[in-house]
Amino acid sequence: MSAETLYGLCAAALVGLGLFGSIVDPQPLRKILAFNLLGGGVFLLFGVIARRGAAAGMAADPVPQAMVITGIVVAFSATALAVTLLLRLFETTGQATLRTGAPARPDPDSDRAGS
Amino acid sequence: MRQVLDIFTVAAVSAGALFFLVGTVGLLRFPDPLTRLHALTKADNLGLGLVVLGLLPQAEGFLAGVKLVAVWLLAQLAGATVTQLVARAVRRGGPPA
Amino acid sequence: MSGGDESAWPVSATVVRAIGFLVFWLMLAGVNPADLPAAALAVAAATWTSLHLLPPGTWRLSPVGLARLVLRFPLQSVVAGVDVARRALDPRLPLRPGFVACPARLPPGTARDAFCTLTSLLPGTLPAGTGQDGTLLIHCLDVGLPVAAQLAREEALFADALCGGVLEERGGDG
Amino acid sequence: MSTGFALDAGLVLDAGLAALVLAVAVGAIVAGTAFAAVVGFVTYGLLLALVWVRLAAVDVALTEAAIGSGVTGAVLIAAAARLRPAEARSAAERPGVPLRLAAAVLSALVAAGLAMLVLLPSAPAPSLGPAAAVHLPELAIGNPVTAVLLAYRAIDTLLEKIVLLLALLGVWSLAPDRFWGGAPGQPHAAQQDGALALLARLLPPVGIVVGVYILWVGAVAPGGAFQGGAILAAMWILVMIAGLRDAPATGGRRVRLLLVVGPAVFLAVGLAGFVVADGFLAYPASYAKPLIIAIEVVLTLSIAVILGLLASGPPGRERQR
Repeated sequence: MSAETLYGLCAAALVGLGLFGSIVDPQPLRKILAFNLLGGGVFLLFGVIARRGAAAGMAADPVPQAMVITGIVVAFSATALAVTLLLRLFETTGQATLRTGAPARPDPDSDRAGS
Repeated sequence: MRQVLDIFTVAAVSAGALFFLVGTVGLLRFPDPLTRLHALTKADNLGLGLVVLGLLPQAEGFLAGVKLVAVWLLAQLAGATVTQLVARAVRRGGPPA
Repeated sequence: MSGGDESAWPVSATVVRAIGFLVFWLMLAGVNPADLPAAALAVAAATWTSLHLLPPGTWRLSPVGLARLVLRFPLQSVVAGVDVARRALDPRLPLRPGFVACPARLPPGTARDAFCTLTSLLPGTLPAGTGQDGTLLIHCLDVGLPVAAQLAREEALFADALCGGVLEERGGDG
Repeated sequence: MSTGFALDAGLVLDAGLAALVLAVAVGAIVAGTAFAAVVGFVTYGLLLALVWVRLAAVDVALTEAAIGSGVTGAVLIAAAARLRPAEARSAAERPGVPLRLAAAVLSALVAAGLAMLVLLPSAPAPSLGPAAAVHLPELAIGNPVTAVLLAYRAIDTLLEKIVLLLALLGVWSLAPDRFWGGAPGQPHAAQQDGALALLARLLPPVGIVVGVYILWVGAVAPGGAFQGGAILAAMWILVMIAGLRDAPATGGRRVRLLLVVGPAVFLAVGLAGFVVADGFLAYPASYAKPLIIAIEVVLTLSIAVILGLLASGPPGRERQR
């Protein structure tokens, strides 16, 4: 077995693991974390494809590699936004849950923010 | 001369690897987080130092040697800082809230 | 936060630091005339940041004291590593861990922080913060060893190198 | 003989690394507390960076270590600490066995499908490498990944900068109205932290030299605007969390200028392409390299400021006027 195949299988397992975690874990923060873990697996698949596409004197196909770099940065932006949403939810309701119908406490800012 | 240097490299790098191993043994055997920190920082810093020392004769030129030493110093600085942060957190009971 | 007064920066400190960062750049990039613009930018930005974050005059460096400290350091690293290795490999696991409170004679601030960071690399000692009375809490692998005395000696050497030997006397007995 | 042994030794290393990545990933998913999970995730990211090196993708390894593991880890760990009071309650809402079983089956199917793709590759591996190599000499950019990011697929990179800016706007707009334009963080005096403060005094100048070097070398070797910008951002974040300098007010003119200068210059050069070259984001042949480097320099600045502010969170203090 070649190293690329090995890491490819590792990537497939990571995607499965991250998917499982993001569905099953009830805590939103850990869903975000699992989703990032899933993303790492997807990027790794790109890396394997890039390595298999080594050509023209390059050690790997640069196009998937460049896409992964863009992907990592975009994943970080999405994570930062999601975490901020979650923290705002916690500040507003006093809990961090995605369950519908969770009792909410009044927003301390609503008297200022409301029009 | 070349051969003597090569033997020195092999010996020093092996000794360094040995200290990494011993640090890990300490990490597993020592009873609490604070003593484990001792094992990690002290043994690993010496291990990395020996690896760097062993690689110095193989470095291509003076600046490459400086780079190796810089790696060791930066790792020491980072290790020493993080150790203190972890130690303080442990003393206060658990990770920082 | 001081350090904003740019006119007060001594030229010598600026030049010394700039040379240091230039050497660091050459170490990374090698000697290449085509790199000049990037190297100049990097050195200027690094020196400016360094002067702001660690204003000159924070430490009074003594070359002799510093050399002694630097020469002692590898030896102490070996002692520290061998000490941990001996304890880790001994089947009886000879440990008597605990905290020792050491009076801190260095003035609080950067010098004391630097001393703590150095201490965490010395044999058998690991600073774990400051107690209520301003003493340093040192975690030791063996509280039976004369840690406080050893540390006081290190502190004196350290003060010679970085602070012109000035230590605050505390607790009457010096 | 000797090459055979070397190959085997490499494969043993790869197998060990892959096993370690998987083990740490499982640990991060099943960890008892969110804090432990985040620590596991950061470790996972660093190990992944090693995997990228093994896959001949040093550019990606640098990005993964700096952004995927480092800055993301900082954001997650701060959130885990803030959310600790709510943790026990939301952790108790674990779904029932049927749902967990269904999720396990679905995940296993997805993983198996991907594994099939890996094990049964198409006969000649698809590659855009030769196409990317064609124009490299004209661009005078030795690093093909940088060439793809800033020349061939420049529009992706431009849009990605816009995404970063939009994310920052999103984060800011989650602040209560009265804090708009104020500094990020809690309204408490940042306390200086001994050991960390020393590191934050000594390391940033060194980090700046490394960051500029990574940016500069990106034209010919692994490195570039993202990687350099992330290192600069990390130094800034270190100074802020050590309490040496406060985060700037998000309404400040200088901060906002730094945020947009990178994308704005990129866009301006792109539009100029209509006039002086073949179209949007086309560079005139003889100026390609200096233009790309100029874009990278301003992009690095903007990326560093955006990443630092994203990690600092929404404004949490009223603006001082």
